[in-house]
Amino acid sequence: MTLVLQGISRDFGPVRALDDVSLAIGPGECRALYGGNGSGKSTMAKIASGILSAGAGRVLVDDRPLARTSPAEARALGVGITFQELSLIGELTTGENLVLADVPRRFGFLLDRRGADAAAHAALKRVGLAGLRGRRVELLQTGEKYLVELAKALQSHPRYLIIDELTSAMHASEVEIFAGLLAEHLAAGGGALFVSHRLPELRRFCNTISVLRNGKLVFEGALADVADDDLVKWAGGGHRDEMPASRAPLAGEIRVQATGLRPLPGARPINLAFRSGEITGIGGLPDQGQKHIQRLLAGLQPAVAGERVTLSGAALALGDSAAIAAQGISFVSGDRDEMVFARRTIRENMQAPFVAMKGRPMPDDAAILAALDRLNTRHAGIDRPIGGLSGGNQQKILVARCLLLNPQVIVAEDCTKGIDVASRNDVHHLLRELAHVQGAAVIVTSSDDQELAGLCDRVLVLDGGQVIAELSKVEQTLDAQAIVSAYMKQERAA
Amino acid sequence: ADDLAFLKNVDHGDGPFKIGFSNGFIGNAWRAQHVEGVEKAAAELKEAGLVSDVIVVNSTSGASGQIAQINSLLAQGIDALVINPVSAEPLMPIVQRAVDSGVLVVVADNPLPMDNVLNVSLDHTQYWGISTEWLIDAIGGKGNIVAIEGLAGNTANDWRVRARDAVLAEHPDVTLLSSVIGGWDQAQAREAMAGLLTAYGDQINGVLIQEVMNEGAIRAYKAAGVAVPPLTGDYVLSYLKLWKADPELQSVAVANPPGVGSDALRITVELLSGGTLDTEKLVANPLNADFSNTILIPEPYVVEREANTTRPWCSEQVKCISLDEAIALLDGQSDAASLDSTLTQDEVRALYFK
Amino acid sequence: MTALARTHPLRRIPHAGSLGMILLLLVAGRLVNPSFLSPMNLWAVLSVSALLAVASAGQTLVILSGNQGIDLSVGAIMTLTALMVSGMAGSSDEAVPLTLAVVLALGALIGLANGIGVRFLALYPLVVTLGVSFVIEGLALVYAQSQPPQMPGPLIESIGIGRFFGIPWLVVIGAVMTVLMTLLLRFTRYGRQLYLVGSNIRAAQMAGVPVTRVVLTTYAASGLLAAVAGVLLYGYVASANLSIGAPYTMMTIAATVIGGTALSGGSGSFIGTVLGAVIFSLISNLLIMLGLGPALRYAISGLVLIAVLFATSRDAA
Amino acid sequence: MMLRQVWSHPSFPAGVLAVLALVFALSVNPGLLSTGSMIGWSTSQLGLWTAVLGQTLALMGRGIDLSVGAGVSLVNVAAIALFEAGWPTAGVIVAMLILGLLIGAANGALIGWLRLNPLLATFATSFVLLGLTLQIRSAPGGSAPMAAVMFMNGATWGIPNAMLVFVLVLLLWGLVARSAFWLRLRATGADPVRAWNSGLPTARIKVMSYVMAGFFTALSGLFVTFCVGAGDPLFAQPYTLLTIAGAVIGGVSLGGGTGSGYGAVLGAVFVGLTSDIALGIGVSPFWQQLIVGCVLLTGLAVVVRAGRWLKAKSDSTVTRSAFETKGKAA
Ligand SMILES: Nc1ncnc2c1ncn2[C@@H]1O[C@H](COP(=O)(O)OP(=O)(O)OP(=O)(O)O)[C@@H](O)[C@H]1O
Ligand SMILES: Nc1ncnc2c1ncn2[C@@H]1O[C@H](COP(=O)(O)OP(=O)(O)OP(=O)(O)O)[C@@H](O)[C@H]1O
Ligand SMILES: [Mg+2]
Ligand SMILES: [Mg+2]
Repeated sequence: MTLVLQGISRDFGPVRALDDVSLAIGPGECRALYGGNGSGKSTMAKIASGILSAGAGRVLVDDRPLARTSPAEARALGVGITFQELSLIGELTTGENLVLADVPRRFGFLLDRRGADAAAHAALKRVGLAGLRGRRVELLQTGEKYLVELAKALQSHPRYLIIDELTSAMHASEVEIFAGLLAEHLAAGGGALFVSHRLPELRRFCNTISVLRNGKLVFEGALADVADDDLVKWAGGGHRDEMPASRAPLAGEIRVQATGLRPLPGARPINLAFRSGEITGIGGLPDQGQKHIQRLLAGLQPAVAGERVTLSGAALALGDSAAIAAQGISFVSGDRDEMVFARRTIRENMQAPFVAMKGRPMPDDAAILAALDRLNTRHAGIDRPIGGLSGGNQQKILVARCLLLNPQVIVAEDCTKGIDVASRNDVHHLLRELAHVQGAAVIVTSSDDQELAGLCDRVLVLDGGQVIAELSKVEQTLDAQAIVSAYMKQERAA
Repeated sequence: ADDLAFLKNVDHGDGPFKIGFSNGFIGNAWRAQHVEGVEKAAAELKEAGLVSDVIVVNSTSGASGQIAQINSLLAQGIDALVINPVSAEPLMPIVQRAVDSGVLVVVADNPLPMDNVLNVSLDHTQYWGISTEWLIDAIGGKGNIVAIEGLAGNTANDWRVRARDAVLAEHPDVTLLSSVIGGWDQAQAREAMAGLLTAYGDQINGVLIQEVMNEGAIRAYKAAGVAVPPLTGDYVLSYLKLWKADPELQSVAVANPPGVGSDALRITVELLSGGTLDTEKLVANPLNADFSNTILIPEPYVVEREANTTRPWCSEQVKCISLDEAIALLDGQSDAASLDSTLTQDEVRALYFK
Repeated sequence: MTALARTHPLRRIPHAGSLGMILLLLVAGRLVNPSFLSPMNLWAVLSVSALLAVASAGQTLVILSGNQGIDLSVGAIMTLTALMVSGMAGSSDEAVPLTLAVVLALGALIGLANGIGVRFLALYPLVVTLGVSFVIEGLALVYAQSQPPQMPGPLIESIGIGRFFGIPWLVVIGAVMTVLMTLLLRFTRYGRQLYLVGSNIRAAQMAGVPVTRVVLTTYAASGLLAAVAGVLLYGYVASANLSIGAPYTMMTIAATVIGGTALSGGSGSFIGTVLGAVIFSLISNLLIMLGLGPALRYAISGLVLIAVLFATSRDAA
Repeated sequence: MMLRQVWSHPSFPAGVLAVLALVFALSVNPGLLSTGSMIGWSTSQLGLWTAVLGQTLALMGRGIDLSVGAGVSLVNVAAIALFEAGWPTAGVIVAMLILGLLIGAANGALIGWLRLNPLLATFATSFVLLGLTLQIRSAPGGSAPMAAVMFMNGATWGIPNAMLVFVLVLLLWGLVARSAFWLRLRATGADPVRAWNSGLPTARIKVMSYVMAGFFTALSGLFVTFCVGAGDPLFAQPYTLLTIAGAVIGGVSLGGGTGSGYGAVLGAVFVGLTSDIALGIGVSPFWQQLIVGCVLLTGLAVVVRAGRWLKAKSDSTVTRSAFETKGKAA
């Protein structure tokens, strides 16, 4: 009784995403699938769940072959999958989403509303969200959505559960719910394939591991047998991020002064200042106002009454992203859907801000290639569409773009989301250089507190739109534990 | 004459009368002139105290829209209804209801195949019949012609095509090489003519074409640098001017007068006011020969460069006039004006009433 | 683009589908009738194609702008313009410059209204432009009533049938438009911003592209170009009525999409649209030559259109 | 709670608009309330009301159907042709429903399986259908059985039979809207990729949506046939744009996934009443089209905006109450 992927190969045009990869998952086994960006993890997960076809090789679910490229068939055979980009349909209610694949019926064609509601209730209860089954998914908060995605995958009682970076956007308490359900699933004799870049999570949940590199299987075995350093090496990077003690930040002048900010509707206004040469992190539980601050600074969100931001003393035209970009503030987000011009070439993506603004000389190919090399970006030519690259490599290109722009302020919203450790290091080095050498003010958020602690010179922890802690590397008050305890304390107090 | 089915609703007292006019579609100069004519006659009749109101509506959504509009007109409590139908048959149930509710119904331009309405129709048999005969004569009784029709699926077009085919059947020496649709659209017609020119080249001895599209067809010839063969023409001033300016152009124009609308309105008023229709003037319904309930308004003018009154179609009502006379008739009007003929109230009385 | 061609010399022949289709139609036409390939017919087809291509220029911009961009008011604007040129310029050439200025400005204004509906009211482009086209049709009727169409003057006349060194003026204008549009799309800031906005409007905004300006400019340009097409249409037929532009709405969309511009925006070129227009005109020309009756002609043109769509523009999986 | 469900429903603005238009039409023309007028109105609109349901099905799956008008006309002339060939009424009805399903299947296959763009694919099929229609009948004419036409143009207990028939259509629609398929279609229309990833056979669902749209097209064609009693190859041409305008005014999203058939019908009712508004104002016939155009444009803009505003308002109530309950629980 196993899920077997046998000799899987898959090409995307000239790119060989997977090359003769085999793996198997037995009952009670949680297998980690690990590898660098573009190593083929997502492709493997999608082939196992019938979303992509395999060029060669076959998928056997308990000895029964997955004959067609069909998620429905994979589901029927007992494979469930959670997608990092979610498979939930925003316009439908949570309950409707849960019963979608297998609608309870009356007379064969009518929707059995009561049956559907009961099924949704049962499934959502497992993730503690039964009360939300009448709400449209687009109104849920991010973490809730991922839990619903999990409930949806579990709803068909799959014997094999494939989890592609589900936890990366979850808050700690939500990860606990996931952990409970995963344990239950494994205890009941199910198997799981767990894709993540986060080593601690891999170690916590998995017992076996398969490591991919450039589409080839480079290691397979018990997780206990490998050291983190080996994993990181396989994943493509040279060394693990040892968080080099960054130089003391240039005691820069205040570059961005924001007054009267209301990060959450109805919250008390706050004032913030960001210095040049400093990397400031904004941490806290999800949705505590981080997004508002960053998007306001980038001009992507209209200002609430009373909000005012100055850049080196000059007032910013809030709400006007073009004007703000022209004033020297660059925005980069980890949400590639809203950052990448998928159909256009890498060159056009790199040049986009220069096309957008007058008065900046357009970078030539040499400059573009140099910037890409700085980040070790893998690509097959800068006049190929960017959409063909793996998520991580797309992300690096977006960051490399900032290098060309040499902005006064960089607003980075979870910009290393889902990229491998080595790439993450590249990005970190680059951000440090932009801040500490070129003197930019860098304002970052991350879903990973570890990262914030390592990267930033200073971290502001938000809760309910208020700054509840300010941690500083210079004052040695900054580490991941400090960030977590700052907002957890707050939560417990509530 | 009182047993005529379409006259059973003429009695609406002494008036003044309230009349609804439902015009099918308003998308070209002919229809505009048609509706303007009605409005002008209405104003005159109002002045004379014969009618209290004439509500004029156009359908912006074809026959289905027209049905709804007639329904609304009926709800306003009208004495009589004048219709220029988008297409005949689909309107029959609503017209039947109008008749049943005591409204006098007169149908202008295109007829309805019903016995309880009075049709005041233009004679499309004449329109393309005369045109075809002229063309056959112009090419010397034998040769090849091509035709560009109006809108496929339209009642008047179908009627005209039947008239053409009837004439052609009598002239076996004339071959219709091809008949394509031009949709009463200048651009489509020019494109069609260009295609026909390529396909048949100098085999084409004559071009049979309905109104609106003629200038497009001529432009296809000009663009190709080929001499225009005999070609049936339009009866709007712009075409007549163009014809006049080109002495080489052999053409004819059979006028299809937009004034039929005001004639129909006047006949309606005359009926309501107690006039006795001269049943001698009625002809068989063009769509159903069993009913004799149609006044055929003859095509008033046939225009040739030089008036030729020896033509078989010339009569007192179908006047054969010269190009100069035709242009004079339209003197002072816009280029889009059609050669028209409208009757005064007295003329209506004299022509169609006892 | 050139670098792309260098990497894949054979697989990357631009517009291979459209060019193949054109070749196929030319061969088919030759089989139907030897004079299909005569200069006379080719110029006639090219004139029609040029007219359609100019009409599709604005449509191409709007569809490139993505975000469900589509302009259903093209036909109505063409009608209104043709009527206005006919009514205002009259039969002399003196008033032509002023008339052109007025109709082009009006076209741009109508387009701007579309753009405002799309950008500021955040309505679906299909809805806005459909609604606006209803209004424009009404305006055209009112206008035609107050200012009936007149015969064109010599200048307009020669646009329709005149030649320039043996080449029909319409074709010359079409060619100039092709060059201008290609320069606009490839080399101007606006053109490059347009592709970014069409590819991903949020990403464009984040990169600092003045999205609102791009969208408004695009719809206004579409209105303006539709007005240009209306002038040419009037020149083509020398008279105007209230439904003269109507068929062009769908034809411009078809030409644009057959030409390889994705309806989802962000990729495509004006050359493609021109080829699409040529395909469309060739089909129509071929069907006229076959001498089919209306019924068969409609049925076959529908089937051929399906085949062309299948060959040139299937949606990605 | 219940009240919010009413005003935040996507069809609510269309309902308001339809009622306003109706009140206006009746106030300027009270005669419209008579049974006779109701018969005239309902028989003239029945085909459109039914066709808009087909358009709704197509739009719901993120498609569109530009062949509605041609399809209804084809069914109309084909039905008349069969009547003239001596077919019994029941036989004609069955044959026409099958014809409608075939038309829908053709559209569906092109869009769902061959993945042609819906806008252009249905534009192309509309030509094919028009060609077939003209082949069957080149001009208006023919007649449907008198009994059926009389029935459709009659009334029962003062209520037009056409309206009663439409109630049956709405009941049928009720089955569609309560079906498992409808939920799957909404999902497919709202987000085809995620729907497929969720295990839905999205291509088949799209095909089915057009097949069902074809069924409503056929019903519409039959109603037209029985209401007007004749065949007309061009009768339903305006339906194509009118159904799109009606559905959008009725709150059906062009982006697929949201909206309801009832809303679409209300939208179509409004669209059908616009000409009465022009008539009611009593303007010159040359201004009528402009007025109708402005009313339609305003209707489209106002309804879509209002619908979105109401939805946002309702959503903020939902999320706010979520915050509140969370706060209480803590
Ligand atoms: N739809 C696609 N089209 C073209 N290329 C693709 C596609 N999907 C994946 N690839 C390519 O396949 C390779 C493997 O991609 P995959 O998404 O499986 O990587 P991954 O291991 O998930 O990487 P990451 O950690 O960045 O998500 C990459 O080189 C990517 O460019
Ligand atoms: N339109 C597209 N064309 C080509 N490739 C694509 C396209 N969309 C996605 N891909 C590829 O599909 C794969 C999955 O993309 P995605 O960004 O979701 O990565 P992921 O593996 O799920 O996430 P992460 O990068 O966080 O690990 C990537 O390799 C990406 O390059
Ligand atoms: Mg991945
Ligand atoms: Mg990825």
